[in-house]
Amino acid sequence: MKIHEYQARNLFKKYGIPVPDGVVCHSIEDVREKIPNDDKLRVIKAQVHVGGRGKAGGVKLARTREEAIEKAGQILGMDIKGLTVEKVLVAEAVDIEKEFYVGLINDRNSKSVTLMASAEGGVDIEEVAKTSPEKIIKLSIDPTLGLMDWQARKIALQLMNDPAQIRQAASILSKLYKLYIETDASLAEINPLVLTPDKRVLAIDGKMNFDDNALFRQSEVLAMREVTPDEQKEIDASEKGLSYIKLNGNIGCMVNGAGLAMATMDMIKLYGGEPANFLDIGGSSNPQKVIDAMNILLSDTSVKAVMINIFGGITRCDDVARGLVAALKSIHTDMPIVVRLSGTNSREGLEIIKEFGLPTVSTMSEAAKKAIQLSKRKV
Amino acid sequence: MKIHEYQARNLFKKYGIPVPDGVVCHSIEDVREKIPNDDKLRVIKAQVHVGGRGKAGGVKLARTREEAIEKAGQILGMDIKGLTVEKVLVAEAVDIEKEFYVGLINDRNSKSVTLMASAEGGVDIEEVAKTSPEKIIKLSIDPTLGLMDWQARKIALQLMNDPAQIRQAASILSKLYKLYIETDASLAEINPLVLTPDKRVLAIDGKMNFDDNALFRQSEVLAMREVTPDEQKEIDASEKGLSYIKLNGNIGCMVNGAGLAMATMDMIKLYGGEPANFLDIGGSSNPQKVIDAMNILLSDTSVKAVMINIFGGITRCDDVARGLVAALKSIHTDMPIVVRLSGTNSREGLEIIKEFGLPTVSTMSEAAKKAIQLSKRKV
Amino acid sequence: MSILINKDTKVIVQGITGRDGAFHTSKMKDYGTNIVGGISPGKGGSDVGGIPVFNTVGEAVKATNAEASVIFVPAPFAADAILEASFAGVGLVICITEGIPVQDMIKVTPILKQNGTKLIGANCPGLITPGECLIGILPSMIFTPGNIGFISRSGTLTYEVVNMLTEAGLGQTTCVGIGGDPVSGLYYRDLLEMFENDPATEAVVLIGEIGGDAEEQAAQYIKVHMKKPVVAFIAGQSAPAGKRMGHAGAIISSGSGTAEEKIKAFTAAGVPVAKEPGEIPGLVKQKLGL
Amino acid sequence: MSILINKDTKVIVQGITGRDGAFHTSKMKDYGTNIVGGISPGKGGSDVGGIPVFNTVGEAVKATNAEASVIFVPAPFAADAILEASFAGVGLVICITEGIPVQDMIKVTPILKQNGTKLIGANCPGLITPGECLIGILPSMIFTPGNIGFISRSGTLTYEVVNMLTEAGLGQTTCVGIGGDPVSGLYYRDLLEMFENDPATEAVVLIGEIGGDAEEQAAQYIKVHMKKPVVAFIAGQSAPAGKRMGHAGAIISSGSGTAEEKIKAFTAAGVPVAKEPGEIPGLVKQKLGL
Repeated sequence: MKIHEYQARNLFKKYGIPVPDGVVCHSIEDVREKIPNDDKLRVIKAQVHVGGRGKAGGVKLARTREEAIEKAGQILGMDIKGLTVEKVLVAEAVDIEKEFYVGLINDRNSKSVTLMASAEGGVDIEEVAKTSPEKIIKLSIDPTLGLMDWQARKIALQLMNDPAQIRQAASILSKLYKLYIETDASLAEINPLVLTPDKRVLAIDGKMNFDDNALFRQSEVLAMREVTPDEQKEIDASEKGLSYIKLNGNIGCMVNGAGLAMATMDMIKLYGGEPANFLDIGGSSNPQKVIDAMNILLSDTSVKAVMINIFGGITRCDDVARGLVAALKSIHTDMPIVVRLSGTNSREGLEIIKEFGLPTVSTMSEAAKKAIQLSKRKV
Repeated sequence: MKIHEYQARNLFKKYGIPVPDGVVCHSIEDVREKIPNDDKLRVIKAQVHVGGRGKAGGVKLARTREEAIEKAGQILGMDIKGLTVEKVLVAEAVDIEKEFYVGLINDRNSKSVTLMASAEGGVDIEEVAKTSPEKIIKLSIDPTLGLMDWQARKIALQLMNDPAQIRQAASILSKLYKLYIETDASLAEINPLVLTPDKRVLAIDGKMNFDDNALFRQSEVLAMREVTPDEQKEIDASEKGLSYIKLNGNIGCMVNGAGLAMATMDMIKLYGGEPANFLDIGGSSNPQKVIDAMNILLSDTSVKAVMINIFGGITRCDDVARGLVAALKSIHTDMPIVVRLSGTNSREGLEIIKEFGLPTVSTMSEAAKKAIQLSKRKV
Repeated sequence: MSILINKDTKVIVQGITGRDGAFHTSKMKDYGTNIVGGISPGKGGSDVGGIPVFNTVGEAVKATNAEASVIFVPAPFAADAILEASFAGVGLVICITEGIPVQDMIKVTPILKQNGTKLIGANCPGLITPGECLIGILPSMIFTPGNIGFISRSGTLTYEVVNMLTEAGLGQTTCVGIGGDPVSGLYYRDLLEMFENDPATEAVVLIGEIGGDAEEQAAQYIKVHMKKPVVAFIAGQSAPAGKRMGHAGAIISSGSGTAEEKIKAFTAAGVPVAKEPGEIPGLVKQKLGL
Repeated sequence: MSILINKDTKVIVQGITGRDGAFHTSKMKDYGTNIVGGISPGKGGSDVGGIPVFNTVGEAVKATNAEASVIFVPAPFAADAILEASFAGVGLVICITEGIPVQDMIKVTPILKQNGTKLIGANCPGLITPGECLIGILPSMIFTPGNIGFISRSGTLTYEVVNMLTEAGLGQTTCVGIGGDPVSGLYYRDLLEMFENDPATEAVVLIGEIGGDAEEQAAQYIKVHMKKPVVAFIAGQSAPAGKRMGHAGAIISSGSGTAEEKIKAFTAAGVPVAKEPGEIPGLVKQKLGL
C-alpha cells in the first residue's frame, strides 16, 4: 500500500524526523486560507501515487502568497500519468547545502531490512546506483537487534563531518528505522535528506510503502489508504478472494494460481497476443468466484476474448467444470471464451464444458492460440 | 521508583490488560460525586506506597453507595506504617472463581527479565514460593527475542484449561511484558489475576516499580512519581550528587563510596551501635558536597553523633581534609563528629583535621567505636 | 532415496483442528504420511481422526519424536507457530499459511538459522516424496515416483508441470514448493545442493519466477557445483516492469529480478530454459539421453 | 603473570574527549598503560595528548589492533558503546559509566556472549595489574605487584582493603572491580576461574555485597573447583531487609541475597569470612602460612 508524500511527512513528524513547515491543500481556497501573506519561498508539490511528478510539471516554486495560489491552481486538477491531482503540499523551501539519499527496504535477497544511504542524494540516485554503486552505502539490519545506534552513527559519519550534524543524521536514521518497523513498512525513503547552510538536517521529500499482509495490525496506516480506480478494482477483487491486476492487452485471463496465471500471460504473449490482466481465482470450484471473476473481466472494455485456464488438483476438473458451467449460465455475454482444463479428471471436465457449447482445449499453448484467434474476430 | 495501584491499573488499561471498573478518589466528596447510586459490590482500597495495607484495615468492601462513602471516609486519612492515606481506589468487586499470580522482575541472577506465574495466586504467594516452589512457574526471557507468543501460551496453559481463557491469559502476559519493557520497569505484578465465573480473565491488583536509571527516557513514568517525605529527602540528596537512605539508628554516617558506606554501617553495628543512615558522598573533595551531606545528617533529629569515613584515592586525603575543614567551618553545630581518613596522603590529611580540632582516627573500627562512645554522651 | 522426507518421517500438524488443517491432515494420512500428532492449544488430550492432539509443539515432540511439522495456523499467528516448532527442536517446518507479514518472516529467519531449523515456505503448497510421504496441500494423484527432483516457487504451475512430467513418464524423487513470499525459508540453492547429493535424483526441474535473485544464485550454484542436469522455466516473462518499489527497489535489485536476467543467468550456467511449460519434459529427456 | 591484562595490552578509550575520559586517560597513560587510541565520533583524525582519535571503534581496532576498550560515555549511550566495541571485535570491554538502565544491560548480555566479548562493569572502577597496566579510575598508588588476586563489587571499599593488603606487604597480581549494578558483565565465578588458572596468583580476596546470588555461586565454584585459598568479606550485613521488590523479589531470591546466606555459603566452602575489612590481611597471611 502506498501513501502520499504529505502522509509520509506526518509520520516523520510523529517519529521526530525534522521536516520543513508545510500544509496540504485540496483547493485554491484552501491555499488562500492556509498560507500567510509573506514572501517566503515555497514549493508546491502535487500529491499523486506516481513517480516523475517533477518532470510532469507537478512541482513548482512560489515566491509570494499570490504566486503560491497561482501555482497551486496550475497543479490542482493536472493529469499526471493518468491520475488527477487532487491535493498539493505547500511547503517552505529551504536552502540546501548538500543533498543525501536515505532508504529502507525489505530486501528479499538478504532476507532482512536493508538500509541504503548515499552522499549523492537527489533525483539522480538511481543513476548513481548504476554508474557508481560504491557510492551507495548498504547495511543489512539484524532483525533481532534492530539498527543499533553505533551503526546509524557509522553511516552518518560517511555522509557528514561535523559531530552535531552526525548526531542529527544518526538520530534520523534510527527514527526512520523505528517508524519502518512499527508500521510494517516495505519501503521508506528520504530523498533528499538535506543539510542546510544553518546546519540543520531535514527530510525534504519522503516516500513510504506498506506491507499489505500486515495491514490487519496497522489500523493507523490503513486509515491513510487512498486508492486509484484501478487499485480499487484490485481491492474489490481481493475482497472476493481474487487476485487481480489490470494490464494493457485485450485477452482476459482467468487462472487458478499465481504462477500458472503468470505462465498463462507469458503464453499469450509468446503467441503474439496481449494479456488484459492478471487474475488468480485461487483453488476452489465455487461458482460464485467464477461469476465475480467474469464480471471483472467483462467490465474491462478492452477485453476481446477470455481464456480460462484451470489446473485441477485436489479440486477435480469435473467439479471445476460444473462450477464453470453454473457460473457461465448465469452470465449473459457474447464474449468469446476458451476453456482449458488440465489435471485430475480433466477428460471428464472437458466433456462437461464441450456439452455446454464452449470451445475447449487441453494444453495451454492451444488455449492461448485459440484465445488470440477469437480476440481478432471480435471487433 | 514506585507507583500506586491505581496508576498501575491505568498503565494496564493503556496496554489492553483488562481490569475491573474503578475510580480513584481523594476525598469523601470525590466518592460522592463519582460513585453512582446503585447496589454494586465495591472494594475501597487505600493507595499508599507500602505493603500490608489489607491487614492494616486499608481495604474494605461496600455494598451500596452510602457504604462506599462511609468506608472511604474510614480509610482516607488513615495511617498505614507511617504513611497517611490520601487516595482510595473504589473499584467494582468481581466474583472470583480462581486466583493466579503473575509477575515480571529484573533478575540479576539470570541477567534477564524473569516471568513468574502460579495457579496459587493471592496474598499467600510468598508462602507458596517457600513451601511449594514447584508451584511457581519461572521463565527467563531472552531480551533480543522478547516473550514469544508460544511461550506466553505455554505458561497460560499451565494456569487454565479452556482455550478461550488460555488465549486471554496469554495475551495478558504478552501485554504485561510489552508494558514492562516499554516503561523500563523493574517489577510488574498482577496479584491476583482472576478468572470470573463468567469466564473473563481480569487483573484485580497490580504493582509496578521502575528503574530509576531509566527515568531520563520515561517522562510518562516520571510524571506519576509521588514521594513520601523520606523519599523526598533521598531524591533531594541525589540531586546534590549524594546517595542517602534514612535508617533507624542514631549514628550519622558520611562516607565516600557505596561499598565503604555499607562496610561502615556494618562496623557501627558490629560494635553495638545503630547507623542512622546510608550516605555516600561520591568521589570528590568539593566542600559543598560535605556541607550538603552534613545538613542532611543534622536535619535528622535522631542523629547523636556523626562518623565521617573517607578513603582518599585519586583525590588525596589532604585535599579531602581541606574540603572537610572548609565545610565544617561554615556549619555551626555542637554535634560530636569523628573523622577517619585513609589512603593517599592520609597522614597529612589527619594532621589538618586534628589542627581544626576534631577527633581523628586512622582505622574504621576505631572510628566506629569512637562514634558510638560520642553518641552516648550526647543526650 | 529422496530429500528431506521419506516414508519414516514423523510429522505433526500445527493447527490440526482448523478447517484446512483437519482436511489436509486426512488427505496426508490417506496418502500414507506418518502423521504422529497435532497441536491445538487447550485441546491437548483429544484426538482428530485417531491422531493425538497436544497443547504445545514441545509436548508433541516429547511424546512422538516428530521430525517435521506442517503449519496451517492463520497468518497473524503463523510466524509464532514457526518459532514454537523451531524451539521445540523440530528440524523441518513446512508453513502453508499465506499472507504472513514480511517483517514477521524477517524476524524469524536468523532465529531458525541459529536453531538449525529448515523452513519450507511460507505461502507454499508443501513437498512430496511420491509414494512415501506428502506434507502440505499438494494434489497427490499427479505425482509418481521416479528420478527427477523438482523445485518451484509457485503452486498450480508446479502441478501443471509435474503433471506433464508424470504423463511423459518422468517420475519424481521429491517435489518441493518453496513458496512465493518475498522472504521465505529454503531457497533453490539449498535444495539444489540436496538434490545433487541425493543418489536417486538424476535431473532437476526448477520453476522460477520474476523478482529477487534466488534464481540467479541458483544458476551460480549450478555452474560451480552441480554435475546433474537442470532444466528451468521462468514465469512472468510478460509481466510489466511497472510495479517497482521506489528508488530503493531499483537500487537494491540493480537490474536483477527480471525474467530476462534470470534466463541469461541460467543459459550461462548451461541450463536450458523452456519457452513454455510444455517444453519441459522434452528438455529433461534430452538431458537424460532418453 | 596476571589475568585479563598486562603491560602489552593495547587499550582504546571510548569517550576520550569527554571530561572524565580525558582525565583518566592521562592518568592511565602516566601509569604506563598501553593506550593506543580513543574514539569520539566526528573527531577522527585529531589527537588527545598524543593519542590518536578515531570516529568509530571499528576504525580504531583496524588501525591499532586494540584488545581492550574502556568506556567513559554517558549512561544513555553506554550500552550502545559496549555493543560497538563488541561488534568491532574488542575482546575485553571495561565500562566505567554508572547509571545505565538495567534493561540496556539485559539486552547487551546475550549479544556479548554470542560475540565472545568479556565485559567488566558497568558502574565499576576498572581493573589493574600493578606495575603493568591500569584500565579505569582506580587510584594507582595504593596497588603494588604481588601474588594476591582481588575481586570486588565496590569501589572505595576495594581501595580500603587493597590499601590494607599493600601496607601488610601483600601485593596483587590483578585487582578487578566488577561493579555494583544488578546486571553486569563478568561475575566472581568467571574471575575466580581465571585466578585459579593464573600461575602467579597464590590467594584470592573476594569482597562481596548483599543482593543477588553471585557470591553464593562463587562459593559453590570455590568448593568444587578451586585449590587456591580465598578470603572473603561481605558488605551490607547491617543493611535493613526492608527494600525488597514486591512479592516477585521475595520469590526470585527465595532467601538468598542476604549477608547471612552469603557468609554461610562461603563458610561451607571453607572460605574464611572477615568480620570487618581490617581482618582481611591477617586471614590471607594465615592461609598462605606467612
